[in-house]
Amino acid sequence: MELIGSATLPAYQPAWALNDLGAIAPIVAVTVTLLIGVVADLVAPRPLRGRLVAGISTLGLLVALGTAVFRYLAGWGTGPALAYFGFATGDSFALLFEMLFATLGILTVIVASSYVRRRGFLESELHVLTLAAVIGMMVLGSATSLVTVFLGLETLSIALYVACGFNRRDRASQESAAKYLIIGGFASAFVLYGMALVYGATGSTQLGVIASRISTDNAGSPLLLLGVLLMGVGFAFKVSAAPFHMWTPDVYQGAPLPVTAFMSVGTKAAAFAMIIRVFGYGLVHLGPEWQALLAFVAATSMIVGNLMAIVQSSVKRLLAYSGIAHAGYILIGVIAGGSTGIAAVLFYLFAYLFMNFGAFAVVSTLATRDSDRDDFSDLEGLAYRSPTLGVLMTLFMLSLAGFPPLVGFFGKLFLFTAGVQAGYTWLVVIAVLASVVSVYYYFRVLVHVWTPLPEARPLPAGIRGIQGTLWLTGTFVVALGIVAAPLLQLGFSGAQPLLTAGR
Amino acid sequence: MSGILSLIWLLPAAGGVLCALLPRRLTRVAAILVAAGELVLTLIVAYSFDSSHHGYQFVEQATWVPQFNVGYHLGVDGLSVWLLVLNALIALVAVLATPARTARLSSFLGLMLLMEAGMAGVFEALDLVLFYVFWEGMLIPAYFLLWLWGEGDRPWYAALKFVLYTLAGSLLMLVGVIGEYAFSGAHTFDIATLAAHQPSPAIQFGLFFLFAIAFVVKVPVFPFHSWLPDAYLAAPTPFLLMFAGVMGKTGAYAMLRILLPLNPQPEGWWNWNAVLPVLAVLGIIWGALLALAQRDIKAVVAYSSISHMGFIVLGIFAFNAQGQQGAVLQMLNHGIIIPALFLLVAGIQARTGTRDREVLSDLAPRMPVMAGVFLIVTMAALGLPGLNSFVGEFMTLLGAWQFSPWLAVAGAIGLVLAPVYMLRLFQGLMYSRTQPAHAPEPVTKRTDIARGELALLAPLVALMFLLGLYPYLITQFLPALGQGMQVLGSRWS
Amino acid sequence: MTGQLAAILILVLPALGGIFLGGFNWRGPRLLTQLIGPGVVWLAFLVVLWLFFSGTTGDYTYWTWIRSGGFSVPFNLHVDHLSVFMCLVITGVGGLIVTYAVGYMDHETDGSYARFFCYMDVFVLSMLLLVLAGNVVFLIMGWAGVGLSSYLLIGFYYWRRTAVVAARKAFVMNVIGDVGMILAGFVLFVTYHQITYSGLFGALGKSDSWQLELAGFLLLVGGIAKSAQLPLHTWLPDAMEGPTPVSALIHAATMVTAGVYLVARFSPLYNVATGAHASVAIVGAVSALFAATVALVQTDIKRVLAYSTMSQIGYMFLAVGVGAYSAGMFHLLSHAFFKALLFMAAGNVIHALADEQDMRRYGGLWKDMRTTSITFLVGSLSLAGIIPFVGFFSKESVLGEAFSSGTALGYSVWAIGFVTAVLTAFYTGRMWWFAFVRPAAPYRPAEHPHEAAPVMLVPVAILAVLATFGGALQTSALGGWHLVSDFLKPVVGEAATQTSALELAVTTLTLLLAIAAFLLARQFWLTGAWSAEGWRRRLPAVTALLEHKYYFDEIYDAVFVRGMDTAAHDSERFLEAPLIDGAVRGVGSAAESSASGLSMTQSGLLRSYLLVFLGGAVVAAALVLYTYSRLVG
Amino acid sequence: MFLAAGDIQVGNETLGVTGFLLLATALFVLGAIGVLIRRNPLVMLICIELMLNAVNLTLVAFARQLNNLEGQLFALMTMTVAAAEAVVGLAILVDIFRVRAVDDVDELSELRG
Amino acid sequence: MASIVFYLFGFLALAGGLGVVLFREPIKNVLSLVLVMLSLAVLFLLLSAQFVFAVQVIVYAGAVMVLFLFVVALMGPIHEHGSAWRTAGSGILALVVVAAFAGFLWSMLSSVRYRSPDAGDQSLFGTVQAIGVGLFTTYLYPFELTSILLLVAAVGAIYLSRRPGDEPAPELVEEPARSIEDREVERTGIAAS
Repeated sequence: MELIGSATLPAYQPAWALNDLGAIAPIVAVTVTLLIGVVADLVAPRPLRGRLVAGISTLGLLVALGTAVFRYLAGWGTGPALAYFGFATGDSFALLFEMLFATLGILTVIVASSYVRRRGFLESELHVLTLAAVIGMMVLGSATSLVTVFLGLETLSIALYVACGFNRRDRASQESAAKYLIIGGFASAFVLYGMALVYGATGSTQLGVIASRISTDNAGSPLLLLGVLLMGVGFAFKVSAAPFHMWTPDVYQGAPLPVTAFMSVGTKAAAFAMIIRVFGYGLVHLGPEWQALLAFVAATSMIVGNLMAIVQSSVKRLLAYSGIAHAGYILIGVIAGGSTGIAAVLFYLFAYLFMNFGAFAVVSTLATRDSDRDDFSDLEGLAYRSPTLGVLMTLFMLSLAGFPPLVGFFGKLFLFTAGVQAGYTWLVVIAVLASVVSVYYYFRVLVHVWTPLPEARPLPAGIRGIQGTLWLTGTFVVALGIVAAPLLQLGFSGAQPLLTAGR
Repeated sequence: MSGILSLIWLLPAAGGVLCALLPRRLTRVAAILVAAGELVLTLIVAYSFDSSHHGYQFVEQATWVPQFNVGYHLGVDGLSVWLLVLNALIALVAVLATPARTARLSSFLGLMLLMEAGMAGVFEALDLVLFYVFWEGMLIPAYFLLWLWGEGDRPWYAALKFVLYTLAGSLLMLVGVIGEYAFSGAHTFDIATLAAHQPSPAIQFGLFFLFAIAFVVKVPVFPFHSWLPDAYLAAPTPFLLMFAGVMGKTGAYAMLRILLPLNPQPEGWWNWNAVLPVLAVLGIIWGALLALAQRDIKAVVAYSSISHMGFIVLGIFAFNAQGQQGAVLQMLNHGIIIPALFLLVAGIQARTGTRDREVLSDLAPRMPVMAGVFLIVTMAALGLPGLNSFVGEFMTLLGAWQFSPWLAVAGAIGLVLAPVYMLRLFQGLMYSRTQPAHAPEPVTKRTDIARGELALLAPLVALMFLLGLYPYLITQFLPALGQGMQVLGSRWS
Repeated sequence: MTGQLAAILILVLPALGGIFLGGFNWRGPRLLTQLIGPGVVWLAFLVVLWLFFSGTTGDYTYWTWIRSGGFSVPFNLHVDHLSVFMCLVITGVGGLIVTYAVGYMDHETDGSYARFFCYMDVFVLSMLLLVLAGNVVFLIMGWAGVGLSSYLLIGFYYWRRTAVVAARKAFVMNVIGDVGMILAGFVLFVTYHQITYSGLFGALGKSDSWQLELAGFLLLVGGIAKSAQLPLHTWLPDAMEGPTPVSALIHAATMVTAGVYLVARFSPLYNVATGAHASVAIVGAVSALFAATVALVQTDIKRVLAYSTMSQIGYMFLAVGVGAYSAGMFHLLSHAFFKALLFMAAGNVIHALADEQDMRRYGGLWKDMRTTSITFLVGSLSLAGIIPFVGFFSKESVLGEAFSSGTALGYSVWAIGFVTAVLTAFYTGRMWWFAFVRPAAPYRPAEHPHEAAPVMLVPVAILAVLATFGGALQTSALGGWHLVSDFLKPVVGEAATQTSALELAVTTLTLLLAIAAFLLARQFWLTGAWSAEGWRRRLPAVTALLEHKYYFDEIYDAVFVRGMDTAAHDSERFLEAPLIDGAVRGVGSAAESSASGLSMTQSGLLRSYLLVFLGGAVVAAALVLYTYSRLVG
Repeated sequence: MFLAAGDIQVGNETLGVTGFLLLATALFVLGAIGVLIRRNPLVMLICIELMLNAVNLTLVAFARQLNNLEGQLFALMTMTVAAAEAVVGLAILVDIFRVRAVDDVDELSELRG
Repeated sequence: MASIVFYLFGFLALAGGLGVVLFREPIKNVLSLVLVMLSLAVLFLLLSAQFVFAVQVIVYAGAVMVLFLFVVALMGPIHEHGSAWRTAGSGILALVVVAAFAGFLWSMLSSVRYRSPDAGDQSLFGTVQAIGVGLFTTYLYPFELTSILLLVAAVGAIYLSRRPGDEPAPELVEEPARSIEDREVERTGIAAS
């Protein structure tokens, strides 16, 4: 599937369709679900709409998840698995990310369904936007061309711009959307400009071709350096790494809670998929340059994120800063690269999915009609109001802080191991020292959760529905820590397709 | 017998979870049963331990994370077997010492058992990652116990200070752990394998620092001790027994198990092996000096603990059999004495409502038996020959003397200061400050030590005598410890 | 009975007694206490007698105490003539004193009574362990054990602040000695890789070395602390806060002489380490003189006796320091007799006079307490070294051997000893005339003090007999028997038994001067022919110096006690809080303040975010370019 | 006729592509400056459109220089994206505007810290 | 001729760009942007991109900018006041940063080494035919993605432009039955204390 120049354009052969559709099957599944959802939203009677769309979304995401798992297990992801003239792939790296996003989508739909009902929002639109964002993420995960990368990125972003402003009664939500929109558009322009320059330098948008062309001729072209710089800046923005992080706390805080939860995990994971594909695969021969850039970004993120988190009093905002710090940790794995580094990143992203989403999900149970109730004072005595939630929140916080034997610890262990092996010990040392700071604020959350209450306060009703979800994430946080090897093996298999091509 | 080591950490871990779920009236019995079962298990291990066999016994080995060669590798040798027993014993005492009226008793006991599990794991683990898992695993219950059940104005501060301080160390150790994996060339976390693949001295210099910082904070070694007074003062007594009695030993244990075998030649800009013994000696003197200045009796004991831990570290860094075996003895001794002291302090506080030395006096006539027990424990604590602490101090100093006589002499100053602060404490509490002409009337009110408390102290006191008169019981399990280290020690000058 | 069994039995008996008395929580019936307390000591005495008469010697190992690398310490007991000799003194004199205490402590409550005998038994146990121990480690254990019992017994009247403080002082000073012993043990082990006596003395060799000297000095530190020699003597006078039988047993007859035993025990070492050996003699001589001068002005009868004890032990040190081990041991024995006698007789007086110890409030005792007075006189004459009492023979053998050693050291210590002897007779005389013979003082606490009970009188009487005739054991100064030195010969070697005419003359001179001094005291203190007050006024500086015991206590208090307190508090105030803890807190607050500073940048203003974004891009650009240029070259 | 790699032939004239690139850069930077200094969120959005246009020029110029159609196709995609972004962006701004008249983006600073 | 066109429209584009940045009234900004777009369209033509030219003029400059105009009209006349930056310091900082960034871009781009062009027939380059074939063969996947993108944008825009107050009232959920939590409270007596 060599790239086609302007002169010789082969006709698309229908026989390829099955293969191509198969390669992006999870995306297709979610897209179909999205379409059904939109239609159902239009036709179903009003009181049923929300639940119906939620059900459809869950089902569709489950199908997507199943498809991805099936394809992975069938071994169809082991090769390059390119589709659509090399614009997409169904390789194991993509499949793993699709699994992650499908899972994230399911969790989000469940949590959001309960949340919007308590807050009195329209429901079906939120699910539709979630689905759209999931599509964008999956596209990013499976993109092998700069064009698809950009389109995935924009699909994801546009869906989230709207989702952030979903609470239209709330000035904070609006502010969040506006800020995200403007700064996101600004960053998109940078990414796009970088892509254009890389295209100019290599004559292709396809990552595999770019990689091989760079290796043969113009590795040091100023165009490529500029491309790395501009894309790197944009990518760093997307993973909310400092100093391109400043939107994160404001947007996270203003957005409705399930959106924040979804975004905190999903955007980050999708952006890392993108970084690894573009930098770790397409521009692998410019390693030193982008590694220097990302190392700077990683160090700044870990320091700034962790330091600023300690003065926060809103859980959402705190988790936003913690997310900045975590982006720094994960970047260590990206910088380290190789199978170890990429596997560690994949592992950590899954870990982050469960622990960070879980934390948000616990907080989401507190939401009432008038607000998200995400302030520390709202958490006061949570553990006595509901021991279940208290214990789960403790687990998530400990895992985020990197305490063994929870999954967060092993994630860090693998990332740091990759980093040290790649010679970035200084970065790892910064990471661990910053982690010490992080423990301070995670424990501050726990202090509030476990501070005895002067009087019993009941929890808002109607959170039964998501208790199962919470238990599930909690179980994963523990189980994937104690039995870390299988997930890590997934990570290694995901790294496999990126190592061979382009060299 | 295979599997018994897993059982040793699993039993309290599972028991802890169970206790946390049980209703209040059942939880105490359950916890006692678990702790007692644990003690029996460890005693079985100690009993069937083959002292003629060098190397690890009861080994359990399985792959854990094969991609990074992380193994689930457990085993005990003479170094760890008695520490396991100590852990189980002190845990049992601590569980028994937990008053039934404790708030949220189920959670308290559950966390205590979890902490016991963590410490048991630390003493068993032979894989660096596994070790680290247990190492941090014991920290979390400790944090909650210290914070939620702590005494004083701001237990949260003490708890947080303790956790952050120790974490700063142990996270750096994590880098060290990874460094061992990456730089030793062995690409494994297995301690025994790593000991056979030592990286160059320059790398050891760095790795040593990373490991040492974790251990010196945990022990703690001067000047990394400032979390200790806060934490000990805030700690609730049953927790404090384990906290002071066992947890500090994990740091010293790790020095012997990991720090020295893996990085015996940490030479870069300077030689770390020469730095630590000096800090140890400074700690001996510093702890003793500050113990003199305290008004709070708990603080006196806390600072005395710093002084005592200095002997342990000094012995370890003497690089010879006497020093290191003495250090092991001293770990056990301190693990017996300090819980006893804190039990007594708690008993006094419970009866008088204060811990202020300036206020307390004349207790001996009111509680003669407690005075007697306190005296024995005091004597043990100040290193009276014939009681257990003397053995450890003698051996560590003997080791240190061979390493560098000046260090031993300086350390011996601690021996002189110990009676000063311990006797001031004891006499100040027990005796009068005035000079009446006649003996005080015996107090008839039942203020003396309770039968239950005495039962808790009795085994500890018995051990003080036993280990003082027959320390070979312990050291016969350690014939190899410290042998062949002289080469390293002689570098120091 | 084998030696192995006998040796351990000697230890087990008092141990059982102590455990029994202590284990009853001091609640046993008084009769039981009375039987067991002294009983176990007498039983031990019987066993020792068996050892003595059967002539059993040997080195008996019981169990391995520790083995660590090359360091192997058994629990072994070393039974030879020296240890049997000491055991005889300890259990014999000890038995008498413990029996005496049955009466003396009679007015205590049941609890205190049992406690007292428990402590006494523990002391006897420790002391026996000290002398029987077959290696340095167990020597140290016994050494510390007697320190502990001494501490307990000095502080026996725990409601008295002074007693408590005195006990602590004694303990801490003894620990300094212990540390010296421990370090000595280190030196010996590291040099010779031996820790048992038998192994060690076999390995010593015949040539001196710095290690030997160092070990000798360090051992001497232990001996000095325990035997209250300069400069670690200040605890002994304070130790008189304890009950009088304690003073008799521990602070006169047995424990304080442990230093002498130590030097004798390590005679193979000191015979080689000449420097350390000489310092033993010098310390002894100086201490003897020092204590005798202080004793001149003390008014508390027990303190006078305490300083005299220190002085007499100085003699013993002097003796063993010049190599006259058996003379030293003989003086130890004789001192045990007469000093225990003096203490117990003084105890009778104190008991009768409502615990009054100030001699200025005594007087008229010769009239009221005839028996006690006679015994006290016997003790006094013995202490003063007047023939034919035991003190004369032992002191003369000490001085004689020092004189006849013929070295400069020998002559100089003899000279000091000679002066001390005269002073001794003088202050002894002062006690006698001033406290006993003088008419009753106006403020004497008891109008009609009555004589002590038989249980207190009988042991005193026995000791009086021993003090009178004990000299017969070793009258070598007059060319008679030398049983003691014969007995000890296997351990400490041959003693000089020949007596030259010059030596005889010197001895006679000493004796005459002593008698003169004793009588001179009468002029001062009884007849008032020469007023003591006059001298006091004429030499105020000297008097003050002596009355303040050369200001040792004051200096120690200022330098060590208060110095340490200041150091402790200053360390906390100026180092621990601001620096060591402050650094930690500083890191915390630095993080917090930098966080609040950083959060100012998070102003909520979108355009500043964008600016930071672009600034970050510029930095990133610089980094990328830098990396690239470095790669290209 | 010889053509350097960076030149294109238009009619019978030769043009340097660099000129197009530099023009695009200038427009991009102008757009960035606009986003930085303007306060009206709507104008900021317009400036972002300007930046995207600059990129389009780059893409098309490279397509011509490389004789490779992909650049033009990419540019078309970009236009679509820009349009979608504009639609959503305007919707968000209008939504805000309904609640309060925001003519200064600095008023959107309730979330901070 | 071609270079004259390039310079002329290049200049117009720059002028429009300046207008976008500098005019204080949004309406003028929009119109300036239209100027830029049209100028660029001409340049596209110069670069043999006929189809892109058409789309730029019709869709972009036409439809999208009309949308902007509507919104500007909706918002009414707004005039920005005061200087752009509140403090001189931050203004200077902004200037420095932008200058540095621009300088960086400029210096890199003025020394570009170009890749040699692909071989191929130039006669079809940029025609509707070529573009059409490209879009429906190689660019099929991206093309479909744009459709999803537009759908999402539509859904989002529709949601945001609904009348506020359409939302349902929050469900009145029943008070939870006695749960484990309550029992815990009773058992530990935290509520009481």
